[in-house]
Parts: sequence; C-alpha cells; structure tokens
Amino acid sequence: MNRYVYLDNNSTTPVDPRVLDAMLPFLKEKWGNPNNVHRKGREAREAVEDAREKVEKMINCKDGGVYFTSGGTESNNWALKGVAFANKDKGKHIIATPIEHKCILNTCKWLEKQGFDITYLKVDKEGFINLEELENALRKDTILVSIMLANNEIGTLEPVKEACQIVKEKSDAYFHTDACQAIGKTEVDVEELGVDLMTISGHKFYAPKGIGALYIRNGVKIDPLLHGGGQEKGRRSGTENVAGIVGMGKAAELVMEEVSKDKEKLRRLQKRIIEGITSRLEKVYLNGPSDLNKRLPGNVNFSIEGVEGESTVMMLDEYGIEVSTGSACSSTKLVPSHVLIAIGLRPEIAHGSIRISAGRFNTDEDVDYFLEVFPEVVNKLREISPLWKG
Amino acid sequence: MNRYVYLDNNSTTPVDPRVLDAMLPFLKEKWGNPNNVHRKGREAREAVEDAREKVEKMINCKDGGVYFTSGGTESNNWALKGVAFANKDKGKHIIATPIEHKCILNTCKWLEKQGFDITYLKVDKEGFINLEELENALRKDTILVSIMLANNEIGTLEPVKEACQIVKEKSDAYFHTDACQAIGKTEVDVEELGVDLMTISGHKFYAPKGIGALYIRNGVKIDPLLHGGGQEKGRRSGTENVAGIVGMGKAAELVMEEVSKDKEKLRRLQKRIIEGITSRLEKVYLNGPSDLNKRLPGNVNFSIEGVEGESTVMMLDEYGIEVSTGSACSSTKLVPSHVLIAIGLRPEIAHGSIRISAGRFNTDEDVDYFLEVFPEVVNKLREISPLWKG
Amino acid sequence: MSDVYTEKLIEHFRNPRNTGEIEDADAKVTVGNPVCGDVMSFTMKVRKEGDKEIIEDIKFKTFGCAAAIASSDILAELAKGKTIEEAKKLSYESLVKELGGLPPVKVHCTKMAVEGLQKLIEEYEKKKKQQ
Amino acid sequence: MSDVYTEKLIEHFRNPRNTGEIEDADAKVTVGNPVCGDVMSFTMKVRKEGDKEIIEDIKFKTFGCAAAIASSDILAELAKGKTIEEAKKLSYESLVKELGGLPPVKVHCTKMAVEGLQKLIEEYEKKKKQQ
Ligand SMILES: Cc1ncc(COP(=O)(O)O)c(C=O)c1O
Ligand SMILES: Cc1ncc(COP(=O)(O)O)c(C=O)c1O
Repeated sequence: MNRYVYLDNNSTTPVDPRVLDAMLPFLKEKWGNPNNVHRKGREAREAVEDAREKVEKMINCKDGGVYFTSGGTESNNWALKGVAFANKDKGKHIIATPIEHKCILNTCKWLEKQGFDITYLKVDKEGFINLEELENALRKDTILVSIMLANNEIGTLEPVKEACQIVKEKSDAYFHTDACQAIGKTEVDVEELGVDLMTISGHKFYAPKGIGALYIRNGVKIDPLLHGGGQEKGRRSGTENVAGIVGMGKAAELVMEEVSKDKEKLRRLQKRIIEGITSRLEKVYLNGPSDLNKRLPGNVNFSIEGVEGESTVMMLDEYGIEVSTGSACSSTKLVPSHVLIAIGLRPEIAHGSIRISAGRFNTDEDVDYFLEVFPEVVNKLREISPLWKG
Repeated sequence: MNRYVYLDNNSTTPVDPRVLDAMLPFLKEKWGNPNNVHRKGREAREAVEDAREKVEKMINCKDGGVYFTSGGTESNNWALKGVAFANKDKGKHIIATPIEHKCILNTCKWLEKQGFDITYLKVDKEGFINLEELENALRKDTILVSIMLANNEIGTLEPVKEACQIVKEKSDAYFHTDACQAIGKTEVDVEELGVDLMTISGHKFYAPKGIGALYIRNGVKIDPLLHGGGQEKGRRSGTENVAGIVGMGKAAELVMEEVSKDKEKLRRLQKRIIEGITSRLEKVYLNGPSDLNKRLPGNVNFSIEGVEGESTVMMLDEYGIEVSTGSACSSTKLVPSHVLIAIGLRPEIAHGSIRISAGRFNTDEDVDYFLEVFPEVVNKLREISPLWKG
Repeated sequence: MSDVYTEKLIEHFRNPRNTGEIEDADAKVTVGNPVCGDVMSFTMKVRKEGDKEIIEDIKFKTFGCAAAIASSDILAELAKGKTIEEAKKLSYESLVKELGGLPPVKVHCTKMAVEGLQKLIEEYEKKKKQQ
Repeated sequence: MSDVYTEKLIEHFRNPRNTGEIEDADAKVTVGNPVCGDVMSFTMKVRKEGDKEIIEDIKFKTFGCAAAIASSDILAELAKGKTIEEAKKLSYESLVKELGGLPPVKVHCTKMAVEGLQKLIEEYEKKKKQQ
C-alpha cells in the first residue's frame, strides 16, 4: 500500500484531534452526571450548556433551541414521530422526498402502519424536488414536510429555503430538514432557511459517532421520543453523553471558524475529481447535480459501466483508498441505492456507482493519488467483467 | 476541602481508566464507520462485534442477543414502546411497578395516551412487590410485564426470577427487567432470571455516559424505536457509537473479572455506612430493605429528620463529599421522589432523604471520612432548621 | 438566568450570616410548608429614628434547599438598614439579581423569602396598631 | 458465520487465479442477472482419462461484489481436477468453508457459483449426447 487516502467523508469523518482534546477531560476526571447538584455534576452541566451554545451559534439559532440526541438517526426519528404523535388530532398527512436517508423513509413506513399518510414528492434526474409539486401536495391535514438539505449520496442541495416559504405560506405544517450532510461542508443558518426543525449529526463534522442534535423552533408541538428523567428541558430524557456533547460543541466551534475555508477546498477537490475521472475513463456518468453550486461541496458520485460498486470499493481499498458505493448505511445489503433508483437509474447502472467524498483533512495530493489509481482499478475489474465489451 | 470522596455511584460511575484506554484508539486513528466494507470500516465492525460478545457473555446471553443503544433511557423506552406497538393486536395491557425509573413510568404515561392500559403493582415499605398481586394482575390481554432488578434509590432487589416464572406460567406476556443498577454491583444472568428483555446502561458500570444496550431473547416481537439504515440487524438503526460500544465491552469484561470482589467490598462499605449513621445520629430512618442480602450492594438511603436533602448534598459537597438526594435524574425538580412516596413516606420526610452509594473505586478511608463529616453537616443544618426541635 | 448555582449563592448557603432567632423580636413569621420542601421562619427587630422606622436586624431559620437558605440570608442582608417603606418595595427580582442569577426552578425560593418579609412587616404594623 | 470478509476471501478477490475465457471450451454458461448485481460467466475444459471425465480447467468472468468474484475463483479452484461425478456433489457450503466463512447476506454468491458449475456440467453432458 503506497498511501492512505480517505475519501468517504459523507459516510463518517475522522475525529478532529482538537475535538478529542476537548473531550478527554470528560472521560477522565470530569466524568460527573450533569443532573447532579454537587461539584462534579455542576462542572459537567456547565460543559453541556457551553456546548449547546456553540451548536446553537453554528446554525444561527435565535428562536428555539438545540436538543442533544444520539445522532442523526434519532433526531430524524424524533422529528417525524414526535411531530406526528403530538399533532395527530390536527392531521395525519406528511410530505417527504424519496431520496431522504433511510432513517426518514423507514420512519415514514412505520408511521404509515400507525395510520399516517405519506406523500413522496418526485425528484428529477439530478435529485431536485419540484416546488410546484410540493405546493400542490399540501393539504389541510398536512402536519409536517421533511426535505433534506443535502443528499448524502449524490450531493443534491435541495431548495429548502424556497420550499419552506411555500409551506409556511400555504399551510400550517411544520417544516423539518435533515442537515446531517450539509453541516461542516457549507454554511447552514436556520433563520435564513426558516425551518422549524433541523437534524444534526456529529460524526459528519469531525465529532465522534453517537452524538447528534435536533433544532426545534419555539412553539413547535412535539412529543418526546425518549421519555424519562426530564433532561433536555423534558424533551429528550437520558443521562447526557457528556463527552460526546462536549466534542460536538468543539466541532461546532471549529466549523464556525473554518467552514468557509473548508468549503473552498472541498469545491476545488470535487472539481478536480470529477474532471479527472471524466477525462480518464469512458462510459462513466456523473450522478447528481452537474452545477457544482447546487451540489454539496466535496461530494462526487459516478456510475461506472461494466463494474460493480462494492468490488470497486474493495479493490481501491487494497490501494489504501477508501470510498463508498451507494449509501454507506446500507452497503451490506444487495438492493441498489434507493436514491439512484429515484433519479431514474437502471439497477445495473446503479450497482456500479461509486461515491467519493472529500473532507477537511484531504489534500490535493490525495486527489492526485486517487486519480492515478482509480482508472487502473476500474480497468482491472472491467477486464474480468462479462458485461464489459471494451 | 480535605479530601474528595464520591459516594454517588448509583447516579453515575467514573470511567474506569482501563475502559478509556480501550476506547482511545477509536477516537484517534480507528474512527471508521462499521457499516463500510473498506479497511477502516471493517476494523470498526470487528471492534463492535467483539464488544457485543463481551456484553453478551457478561449477562450469560445464550438465546438472543444484545443490541446497542444510547443508554438505559433509550433501552427502556424501546423495550416498552417496541413491544407495545408490535403486539397491540394481541393486547394492550402492561404491568409495571410504581418504583420504576422515570424513563419507564413516563413511557407508560405516554403509552396510556396511545390507548394502552397500565397496571401499577403496589410495593411494601421496603419497596418489594407482592407476587400474588402480580399473578392476579395478569390478564388475557397482558402483553408485557416490566419489573426492575434493583431500585436506583432504595436498592430493593426485586424477586425478578420468581415474578418471571409466574408470568411465564400464567400468561403469554413478555417479561422485561431494567437492570441498569444491578450490573457491575451484583451478578446478573438472563438465563437464570428467565427474562425476555433486559436494559443495560454503560455509565452505571464504569463505561461512559451515552451508551447502553437492550437484551432481546430470540422470538420476541418488538418494533424498532429508531428506524433507519438497518444497523443492529435492523432492530436499532443509527451509525454506531463505536468508541462508547468498545468502552462498554471493556467495562463488561472488567465486570466479569471483578464483580464478585467488588460486590464483597460494596457490601462491607454499605454495612459500615448504615451502622455508622445509625449510631451517630438520632431520628434517621433507613429507606429500603434492611436485609442487606435483598439490597443492592453499595446502596444506602436515609431520611434525616429536620433537614432537606438538597441542602445536605450541597453542604457535604463543600467538604468534598458527593452523594444524592432522591433520584439524581430529577434532582432539579421540587417534587419528592416518587419511590419514597410509593413506599409510604410522608413528603416532608421524603424531602430529607439522602442516597449514599459506593462503587468500585471507594475505600474504607472514604467511609471513615464520610462518617466523620456527615453528622457534623446534619447538625449544622438542623441548627438552622425551624423544623428541628433538638 | 443561569442553569446552575452561582458562587455567590453557594457562599451564602455555606456561610449564612443571619441565622438564628432574635430574642426580643418585633415580629416573627413562618412561611412555606414542609410538604412542599421549604419552610422559612423569620424574626425582625425594628428601630425608630425620628419618624423613620428602620429594620435593625432580621434573622432566619430555614428548612429547604441551598437556594432557599441563601435566599433567606440575602433577604435579611438586603432588608437590614432599610426603612419599612423601602422594604415593602423589595422584589424577588432584586434577590435573584443579588444572587447573580438562579435556575428557573429555584426562583420560587426568592419569592418565598420576600413573602416572609412582607408578612413580617404586616405583623409589625398590626402589632403597632394594637399598641 | 463471520460478519466481515475473511483474509482468504479478500486474497481471492484481489488476485483471482482463474479469470478469463477458455478458447476451445467444452462448455460455456452465464448465470445471474445484472439487475440483481451479479453475473458470472464460466468456461470449462474437460479431459478424459479412461472412462473418467476430469475437469481440466475452469475460467470465469464475473460482474459483482468481492464475494462474487472470490466465490467464482474458489469454485474454479475446487472443481479443477475433480471428475464430473465428483463435481456434481460440490456444495455451496464447501465453498463457504473454503473461504473461511462469509457474511450471511453474501452466501448467495457461493450458491450462484455452484449453480454455474452445475449448468456447465449439464451443458457438457447435453453436448456429449448430441455428438
Ligand atoms: C442525510 C443523512 N441523514 C441521517 C443520517 C444518519 O445519521 P447518524 O449516522 O448519526 O445516525 C445520515 C448518515 O448516516 C445521513 O447522511
Ligand atoms: C434504574 C435505572 N433505569 C434507567 C436509568 C436511565 O439510564 P441512562 O442514564 O443511561 O439513560 C437509570 C439511571 O439514570 C436507572 O438508575
């Protein structure tokens, strides 16, 4: 192995060493329970509230607050189920897109079993929703609209601000956005977006796995998903993951300081990867927006004719390069990515999709190495593929 | 401050340094997503599965498996809601005790709003349920019985094995037990207990906060609480808290090695504290079982006439001693502990309750210091109390 | 509003300056209820200077949380030296401010302390009329 | 059953020994479906020794995951040198075992490879009859 190059930052990001440094005291001497009034408890409480302020500041939260959870999956489950159960007397209709993360889609499926009615908007070839279709889908009994800010597979940046405006003008529904992928890679501002609820996941912006948050605007009616001792102002019970929270607070601080610089670099690397692959290989097709201004910085997704995605990932791995196929979270399954199917790809082409995603710690040299190895690997696999008539 | 003595191990425990050592690589170079097929992902996956084996071994899991969650609160919410929703066609009746942790009781309350019917068993003065009453409470439509293994406030060790036998003989209901407090302080064996579901919380046995597990026996019908990418065999989605899981795995290994030694010490310290307080102060009343064989090792709970609990905690804190009043999780609330009310204490006596709980890192010297300081603090507060007629 | 106790509060809780009972008090009241977890009993001594009535001393005995004890102590502190008329205007907000903030769930302690002072004054004025 | 790929599987995926096509094959089949994500095409050469028919060579081309490629390669490995009658008895379990275990979701790859071998044999025997 010549080199180690991680290009799977939409799956998870490395823990920033500065984040770990901030966490360590809370795994060593400051292990107190923030719910206790004694010294150990108070020192933990202060750290938790300090982290909350940072996360709130990062998303420009002015009207409402941020509640800590165990990750993006919990936040998404909570947003949907919590709003659904708290508002079911008002209505049982929810609108989502077919390219949401599985934790939205499978929550929707479960809610359907409980008697809720879900409308899935269509998306175009690049993954964008249609605002007119959204407007027409709104009903008297619509209680919630959930549209992601940035798609995790193909990087589509949905027009959340415009969608939210329409929903606010034409209905009483709440608006939720899953911002797991956007945070840390581009600026995210809940005031500008106007959303009522927003999902955040720490491990997508250099905090550890297992910590996340849900932003809730003042006045939103939502049931807890985790009932109990009354932590998080009674909205999300459970002894707080103090070290994780402190880590996410530090990560939020770093995002505020570095996101504009990071974004610029991610855009450059993204462009180089797309151009490099296109010029070096035939019969490769970019999935997701071709206009990079409408695409999540750092995200690249290609369908490679004649090869299967997982074997490409595994072969690249032998060269020390890590990327993904389809959605990382379902990569042990044999179903093609629901996102690629939703944008109209044939399954056999969807199976050959590769996601390359850059992050804070990637360099131009990483991209050089990737562009050197990638065509070689594809050609090697095409050579043994019965579907490749080179 | 002369000395620092932490005697609040039923609230949370320090992270064992050996646990932190095991975790650290997963916050440094091994930050991979276990759902990925590449090298970083595989190394994380192996660590997660290794930790699962250890936790399963700790509770002698032979028929079923352990699923990782964000803590005791999530596990309890999941057990109750998951079984309730998956079995609501069979029945809507659930049995619990009034001294369960708030995360059971508030989940029950919410389920009542969703149309479920909860029976709360009575408990006697020491917190014990009555097995006959349990038997009579069982109905055709009972789908779940939830009885904790060890109470977190007064240390009552419920007759879970016997209760489970009755439930299995007389009904088709599942049996869940909240074992958060018992694990690490006494032996816990799901095969011996016969339970179908069991809740585990890492930070009660020297792992960090924000990690837990639910044991589920084979064949149990349970809905996920967190839907999504299909992690944990589709039962609990969300990118795994790898470092937390590894920490809990190590903590489980340490419990297997050290629980019998720890238990013996906790029993000794517990006995010394109870005898020490009783002999040094008048008008103090032990809450919970007086037979220490039926009491959680290390747990002590006293009502102290004439003083209020929180101020006692705060005053002890000034001497470097940390204990709790009532349940730590609700200590910012002004309601008296529901457990103390359930065992028949008058509110004004309940307000003066102090929980002292020893753990792995306590020594006899800690107890010496505590017994020196505690009477002094109580006398100081009684002196300024209008309720104390000395 | 802070979520945790301030150092100032803890200091007043740890070393309250005004505990006890005034032997020859001009007024004596008890507020609160042990069932709710807080009982404060106050005694007050008033001194006359011309037609001004000045609170010379207040002492308290309190059963309750750290915030209740500190609130009692800070109340005595703030009231001492004030005229009865001035003391009537003392608000719980000024106690909260003096303590440097208070967790929301604890604000009722300052209200109870202020209630104690108002009742002391009432009793004092009632006694005066009876004389 | 392991949850991750074994080193052995990865080695066979990385350096498959039996890729390609046999020019003058005695049988040639394709199994699987690109829609499902796996396609395996096999060619086989048989040699006669007395009345024994021995599989002299098998080569494959596979579109699919690492497990599909490794399964194809291990199948060729295991079948080579066996008589047709022996090869008919080759089970997917023996492939799984040879690979040192396989994640449950990947077991179908070994089944597909074995299906390929059975079809090769069928075709070979059909051709033989036609001669
Ligand atoms: C868009 C999106 N939403 C939600 C999630 C789930 O978040 P988590 O992994 O923290 O559970 C992910 C990542 O896995 C994601 O990419
Ligand atoms: C008996 C019991 N159950 C459940 C919990 C909740 O667990 P966690 O703090 O991990 O959410 C606790 C502790 O807080 C407990 O003592």
